[in-house]
Amino acid sequence: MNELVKQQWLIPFLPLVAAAVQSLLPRKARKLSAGICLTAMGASCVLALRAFVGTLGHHEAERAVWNFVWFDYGTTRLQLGFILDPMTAAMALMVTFVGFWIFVNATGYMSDDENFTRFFCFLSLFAAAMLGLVVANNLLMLFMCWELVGLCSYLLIGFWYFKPSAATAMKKAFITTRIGDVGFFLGILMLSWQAGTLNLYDGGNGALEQAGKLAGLHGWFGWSMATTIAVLLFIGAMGKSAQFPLHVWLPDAMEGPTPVSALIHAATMVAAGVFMVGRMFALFTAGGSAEHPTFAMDMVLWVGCFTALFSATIAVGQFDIKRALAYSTCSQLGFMMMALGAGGLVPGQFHLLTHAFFKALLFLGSGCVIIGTHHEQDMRKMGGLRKYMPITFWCYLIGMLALAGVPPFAGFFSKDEVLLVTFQRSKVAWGLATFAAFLTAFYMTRQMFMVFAGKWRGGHHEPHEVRWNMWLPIAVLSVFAIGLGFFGGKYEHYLGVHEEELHGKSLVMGLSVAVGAAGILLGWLMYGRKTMAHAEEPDPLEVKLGALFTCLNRKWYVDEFYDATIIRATMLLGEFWRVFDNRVIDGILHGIAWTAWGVSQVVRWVGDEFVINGGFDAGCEGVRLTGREFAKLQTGRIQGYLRILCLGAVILLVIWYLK
Amino acid sequence: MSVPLGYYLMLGGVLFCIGLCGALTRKNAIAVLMSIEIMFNAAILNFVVFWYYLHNGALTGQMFALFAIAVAAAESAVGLALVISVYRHYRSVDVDEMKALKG
Amino acid sequence: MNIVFLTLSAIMVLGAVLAVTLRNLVHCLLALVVFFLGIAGHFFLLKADFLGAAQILIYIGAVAVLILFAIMLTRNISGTEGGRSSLGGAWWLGVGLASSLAGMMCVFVRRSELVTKLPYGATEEGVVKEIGKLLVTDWVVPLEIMAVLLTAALIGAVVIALEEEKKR
Amino acid sequence: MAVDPNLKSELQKQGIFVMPVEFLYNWSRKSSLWPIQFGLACCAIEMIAAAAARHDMARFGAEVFRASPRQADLMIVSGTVTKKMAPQVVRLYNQMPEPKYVIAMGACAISGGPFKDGYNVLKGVDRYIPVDIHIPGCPPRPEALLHALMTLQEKISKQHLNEVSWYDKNAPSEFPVPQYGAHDLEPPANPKVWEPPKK
Amino acid sequence: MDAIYQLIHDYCPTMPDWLALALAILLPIAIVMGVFLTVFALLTWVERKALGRIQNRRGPNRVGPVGLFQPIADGLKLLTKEDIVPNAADKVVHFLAPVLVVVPAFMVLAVVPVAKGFIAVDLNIGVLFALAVSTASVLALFMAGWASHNKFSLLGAMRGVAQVVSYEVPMVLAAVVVLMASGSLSSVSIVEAQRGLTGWFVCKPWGLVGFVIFQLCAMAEVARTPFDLPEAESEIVAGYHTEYSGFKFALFQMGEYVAAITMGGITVTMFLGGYLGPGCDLPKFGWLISACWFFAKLGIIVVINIWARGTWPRVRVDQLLGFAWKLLLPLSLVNIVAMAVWHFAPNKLVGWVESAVLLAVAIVALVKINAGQTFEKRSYRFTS
Amino acid sequence: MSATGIIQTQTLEVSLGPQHPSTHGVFRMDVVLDGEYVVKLKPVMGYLHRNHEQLAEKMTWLGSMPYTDRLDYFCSMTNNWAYALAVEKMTGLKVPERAEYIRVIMAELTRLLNHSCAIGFLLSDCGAWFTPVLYALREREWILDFFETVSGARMMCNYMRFGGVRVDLDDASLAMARNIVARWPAFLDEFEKLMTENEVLLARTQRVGILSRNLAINASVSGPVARASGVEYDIRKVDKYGVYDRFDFGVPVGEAGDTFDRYMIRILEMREAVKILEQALRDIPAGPFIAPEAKLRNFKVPAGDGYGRIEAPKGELGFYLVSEGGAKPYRYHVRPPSFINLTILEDMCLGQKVADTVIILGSVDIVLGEVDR
Repeated sequence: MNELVKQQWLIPFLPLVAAAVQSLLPRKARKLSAGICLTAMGASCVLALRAFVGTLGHHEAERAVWNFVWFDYGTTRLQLGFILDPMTAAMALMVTFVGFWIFVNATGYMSDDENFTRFFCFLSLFAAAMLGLVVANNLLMLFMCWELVGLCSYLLIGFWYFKPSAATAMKKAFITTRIGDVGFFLGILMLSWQAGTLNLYDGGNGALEQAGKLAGLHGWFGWSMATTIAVLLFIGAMGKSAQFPLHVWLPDAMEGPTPVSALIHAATMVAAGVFMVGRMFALFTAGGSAEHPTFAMDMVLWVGCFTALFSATIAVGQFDIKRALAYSTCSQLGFMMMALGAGGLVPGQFHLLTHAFFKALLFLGSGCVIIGTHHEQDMRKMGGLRKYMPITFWCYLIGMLALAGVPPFAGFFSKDEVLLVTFQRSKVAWGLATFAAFLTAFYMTRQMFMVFAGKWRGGHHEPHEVRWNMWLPIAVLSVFAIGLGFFGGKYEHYLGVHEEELHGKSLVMGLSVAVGAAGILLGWLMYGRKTMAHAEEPDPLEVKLGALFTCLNRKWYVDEFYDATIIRATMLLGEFWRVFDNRVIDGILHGIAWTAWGVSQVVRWVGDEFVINGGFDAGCEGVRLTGREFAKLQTGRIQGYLRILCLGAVILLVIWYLK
Repeated sequence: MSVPLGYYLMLGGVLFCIGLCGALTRKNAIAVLMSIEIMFNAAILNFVVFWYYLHNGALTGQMFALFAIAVAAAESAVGLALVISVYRHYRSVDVDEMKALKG
Repeated sequence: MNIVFLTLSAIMVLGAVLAVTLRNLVHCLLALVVFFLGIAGHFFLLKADFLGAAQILIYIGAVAVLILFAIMLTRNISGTEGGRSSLGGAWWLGVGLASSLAGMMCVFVRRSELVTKLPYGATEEGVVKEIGKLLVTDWVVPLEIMAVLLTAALIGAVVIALEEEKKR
Repeated sequence: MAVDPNLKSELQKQGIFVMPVEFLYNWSRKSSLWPIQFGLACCAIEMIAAAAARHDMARFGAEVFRASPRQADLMIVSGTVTKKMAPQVVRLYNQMPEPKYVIAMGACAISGGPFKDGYNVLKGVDRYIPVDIHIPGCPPRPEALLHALMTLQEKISKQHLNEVSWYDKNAPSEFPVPQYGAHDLEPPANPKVWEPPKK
Repeated sequence: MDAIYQLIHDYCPTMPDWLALALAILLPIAIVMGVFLTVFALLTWVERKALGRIQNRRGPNRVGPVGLFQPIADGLKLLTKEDIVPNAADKVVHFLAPVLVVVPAFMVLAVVPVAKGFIAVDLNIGVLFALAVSTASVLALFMAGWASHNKFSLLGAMRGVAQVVSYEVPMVLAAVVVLMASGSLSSVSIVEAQRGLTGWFVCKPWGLVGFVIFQLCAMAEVARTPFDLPEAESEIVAGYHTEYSGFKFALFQMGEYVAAITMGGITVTMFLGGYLGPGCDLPKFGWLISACWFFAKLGIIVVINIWARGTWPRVRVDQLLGFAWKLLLPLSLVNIVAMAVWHFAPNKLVGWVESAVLLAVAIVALVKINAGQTFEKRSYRFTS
Repeated sequence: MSATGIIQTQTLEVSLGPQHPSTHGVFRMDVVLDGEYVVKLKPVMGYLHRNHEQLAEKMTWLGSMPYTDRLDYFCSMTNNWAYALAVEKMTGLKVPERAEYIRVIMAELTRLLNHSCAIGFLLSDCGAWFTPVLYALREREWILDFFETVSGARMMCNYMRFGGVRVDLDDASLAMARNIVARWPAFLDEFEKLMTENEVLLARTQRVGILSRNLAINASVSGPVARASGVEYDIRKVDKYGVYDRFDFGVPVGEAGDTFDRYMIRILEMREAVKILEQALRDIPAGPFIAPEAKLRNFKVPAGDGYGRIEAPKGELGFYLVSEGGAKPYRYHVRPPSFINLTILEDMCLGQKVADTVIILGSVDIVLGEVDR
């Protein structure tokens, strides 16, 4: 394991090289480009698998780190490092594996895009950044990769930048996550200041190993220093993992190509936040206990809980197939956060893993659907695809069941654990989450029926099954969506966290199964019994809920709210300053000028015109001449500047000499 | 070799200033570039001199000189490409005439 | 004082002065080559053989030729600057500034305690090998960056020089 | 410096040899006559034939045909010199470094040959440049050229350092290049090298 | 150098130290220069004779026994020829150029180990020095062309500069292989690294390819046919030395030939085992035998040069540069990889096979890529 | 705009010739170069204007015969023949069969001689350091020996007469000719081994100096140059003058019309010429070698005009003669193939490199005596 960690850098490096090579390839080299990316990703996957296998034999929460000096100036040295522990290994394996299949899918999805190589370049870079983030043993490197992930998401969301909506979405994603990053960066700075290092683990000197010490220091608002830093870091995670209120970018990110959505929503970007919280878990818990958790933990819990429920409700009211999935992602991320906030590192991380598989499956499936239906995204205009796209249907069904938490699919186990651990902490949160789980089952059922059941509502173009390179990935992923849940118990063991026996296991499990069943049943009742006949028909739910449905459909008007408050306020502030500048400052200046003019008038009128005027004229002339002379310095001629530079040097030397 | 360090430093300084003088006075952009090469070389000479006199044992001075030579090569390549490009705009390589910011 | 040092230095200074004063650009270039050779000679004197060879290879073999091509491409073949003066407007200012700077530098060198410093025992053998080893161990990152820089400069130079063609 | 034969023999008696220097000088010139690669007309082909396998001028060290007049010693005027070409021929001759020799090859080069009546044909190249060897024939056989070459070598080996023209300050180093005048080439001939035959 | 110094000291103890030192420095240089000047003179004769053979002629045979004194006659004649400096020429540069052509050619000689233990200066950067100094000839070439103020000269000079600069790159890359194999830049160490029955680098796949590349580049570098574009007679009269006469021209010729010889010497040193050969280690006459070996190998290289000159037409300038950049450069890069493969191979045989296969594939691929656009098979119809 | 399209540079005006190693005599090309590329080419002729036509108008009919030798000084035999043909047409002289055979033998030997030297010079222009020329000249000597045996002169044979030839061929000279013909294929094989299989030569000549078929026809280019461009035009086949209709031979025609084709066409024509020679030397009949009614003195040509043309090695060589019935021609005009072929030089050279112009000129195969007359 100590040897393996020295090769961790290869995992992000290979996709990075692939990206670099891509950037030099001509546009026409599509096959070559895809081949390079897939090879690099596959090789990374193999390496990750090796690292994973290397961590398997160890039963303790063992980690190997490898730090090195990046560069040092004076007494400060900046270190970077790589880590290999079970969490990293599992995460890296997931990212590379899911990423690989997303890449495969993308070769099909993007097959007729003219910027194919550019797309794969960005995709590779994205994967590289995410992998770098995963293997980093250093907040600095983590932050660099974190920002790189943000940049790549920006590039990829706006891949079709010629669409105005995509251009807007890319900016939105970038700016929104940037808001979170401010917090994150502040947290890093404070950590660096307080702990003196940014290494996470460094043989007892790492930042996380000093968490206990940090918990003893005083921070802001009466929190301990550890909590303060944790809260700041969590703000970053909120941005990246799309937690309320910074969730608004995620659904808009659907403007990117579907493989990008899959990558963002399953394997990489949103996972980064959850992963980071998991990684910094020691800092979040430091100073608290099971009975009296820290503020940071509470914050994570409640933000997660609220996001889970809030997004789930929105997802119910969406018609765009990808948008519904996007809100579902938001909701699931809320689940993960909630689990972490409840102190359940293992359930949170485990749900992250299982979710990655089935959400990637669902997104790629939706991509297949979109391709199969000739770039149609509105679920109302689909229907009956089961006949036309049987493979996609079955895979999608597996994904849907996994997300809905139906046993024995992967989602059931992980979600069950999430609920269980939440149950320990707060019955209220648990209740809300259970309701969110019910909604999850409901909207997924709704989606299934709208898309696959009934008959084709999309018009003349008959849908068709997609090519093998698109359905193969979802088929592979669906295998994992079925089977991964059984490793839940093992995963806990593998992560090396021994949690005490939890009570209420059977109640929670039973209830969650029941809730899931109820959701599916309700979905069937509303959408399955009588499928939509044509696209213009109103949604059954809309009939029932009326205005509330519109509200859900418009995402609880959050965007509008932001427009009305923050953006408006910013605009107003800008306008205010403009007016202030125009009126007040200019007014003062004008006033001075007018006053001076007036005074001068008086003086001229009153005083001796010749004496004063003569002197004044001379002064003015002097100023004008000086100005003209100095203006000559600003000639645009480099040599002139160089001369002045040189003159300055000579003068400085003379001064020094005389001193 | 019994030349004290000071002479080398003075030599380097004088050479640098000759180059500087050229860079300040020549009108021809290529001549300016050549003058800059002289300045570069004077600096590189100082690297080696300091290595030889002060840091014997470690090769940092030589390494630096090596890298500086490489950078200078790159610099002259780009610089001359710029000169050629500018020449196409103005049909002249007179630096005094290159004062407009747009081509 | 060493005769070799003095001779070399005199040649170099002469070369440098000629390089910045001669009117014919090709003559300037040839003077510059003399200057480069002088620098290489100094490198040999200072027991930096490898650098000396590199200096000849890069500066005379590459940079001088590059300048040559630039001269050829930018003016009439003969390389003269026509009837006008080769010096810019305020040439006296430049000369004055540069010479005063040189004077100040010499004064400061004289004042410092380095002025009489003599070299440590010089290492001669195995320096090349050592440089080679250092380049791929301790200095590998700068080396790589240098490689990237050179590539970028190459591509950049080509792009800049080709720029015009694209517009047409 | 003129060394008269008496003084020379006197010196030789005392053990001082002037001869070898002159001998070496002449020997080197005669064994290394590099012709200028320059053909005018029919005779040029025979000149090439003389350099070719059967005749092989190379045996005399004279196969190094130089394209640049600056590096040649021998000009073989091989063929008709027209009035358009005459200035170039003279110019080429002027461009050759001393000591230089001229072989006028063929009837045309000597006198205009069969084309003597043509309005555009120069009646002999020796009107403008000093010719060392004339080869008659139309065209001369390669053997004739070889013979001319050997004759030239003999001539060279008889030259004396104190008599050769190229160390003579007064001897012309450049011959006037004829220009087209109103009717004909101006001047019609170079009086230094040619005088019109007395009628 | 030390040995000679010791020798002088032993035989003539009264000689002042500085004189002995000066002698010790100058003697090897003088000997090497003398030897190579003789070789140069011989080479011109050999070339004319060999060209004659190739062309069914006899070649010079009137001057001295079998024409052996021909070079002397040529030299004397050129020495006594008038020296013409054109009016329009740049006098100083015009004068300096031929000198500068000869100087680097001779400077390279300093690092060629002619015999066992006999080298003018055993620099520890020997090969790099040789390559660096030989570049300097570019400038001389350009100076000659530019100073003559003749369009043909200028064209020739520009061609020469472009050619030498282009061929410098694959040449250095081809030399890198040898440096990798011997782990040294010193020419003596390189020779010593080639001991053994198949120790010559040319006997290895990468060495063979490197040898061919280096040889081609060396021919281009010294502008020998088929790469003699800077002085292409049929196109630009005499190229950069069109305006040179007399002894300056002789200097150009000398520079060219000496450069050819020294380049051959470097080739021999780097790839053909230098002075190594059976008997070169004998205690008494080892140095003589080794010198014979060296010159024998050099002779082969020189004959190859002449042979190429007698039979090949000249390539065109774009083909010339294309050949360097499109074929030699990639090939030399592959060659470096092949050398690395060889180096890291578990045993000799595997290394042999691997690098040979790699190079064979590269050569075939490169030739295919480059030749596809050049040659085509033609057929002609006959009408009757 | 530069021809290279990369970096715009100053153009360079270079005058190739009149003394230049590769202009095949005294010919001058004013070339404007952009770097190495030719952007403008102006041929300047007249450096060998020897007043041939003017002199002939002052000369008796037969008196011009030696002058025709000096037109294309490689091919005196064919020049003689073309002139004789024109006069024979005007006078209606009947040439005996043996004389026709002798003429064919001489003409085809001349073709061998000319083509081998032309190719040799072409390759020498490529920079092959004279080796191919000297190989060609080595073989040429054999033919010249034969000519000398027959006519008394190596180059300027002055062999044909109106109505026949001057001297008969005896058995010894016929054996000599057979010998030459027998060894020629071997020489060609050797030559091709040296040249056609040479990659540098292929690279230098293929796709260089392409002459399109249309331009070739429009510029009335003839001979191997036209045939290399795909023009199936050979006067031996078209006019069937002499006894050419009795021989079995093909006329090689190329496709691409580039320098390589012009080279190969000459090689193939030599092989065909060898075939003709073998047939002619085999079938040569006995009989008079000159028409009995032909007289050498007081030769007069009836008033009128006539045009005689043959397929000279370089192309269509024609003599247009006008007679007033006197002892001298009233008008004497030569249609020289070299001159006409030279007119397309600029079209072939533009955009090529300066090194290419040299070999393009070489591949056109001109002789200045014929160009300038």
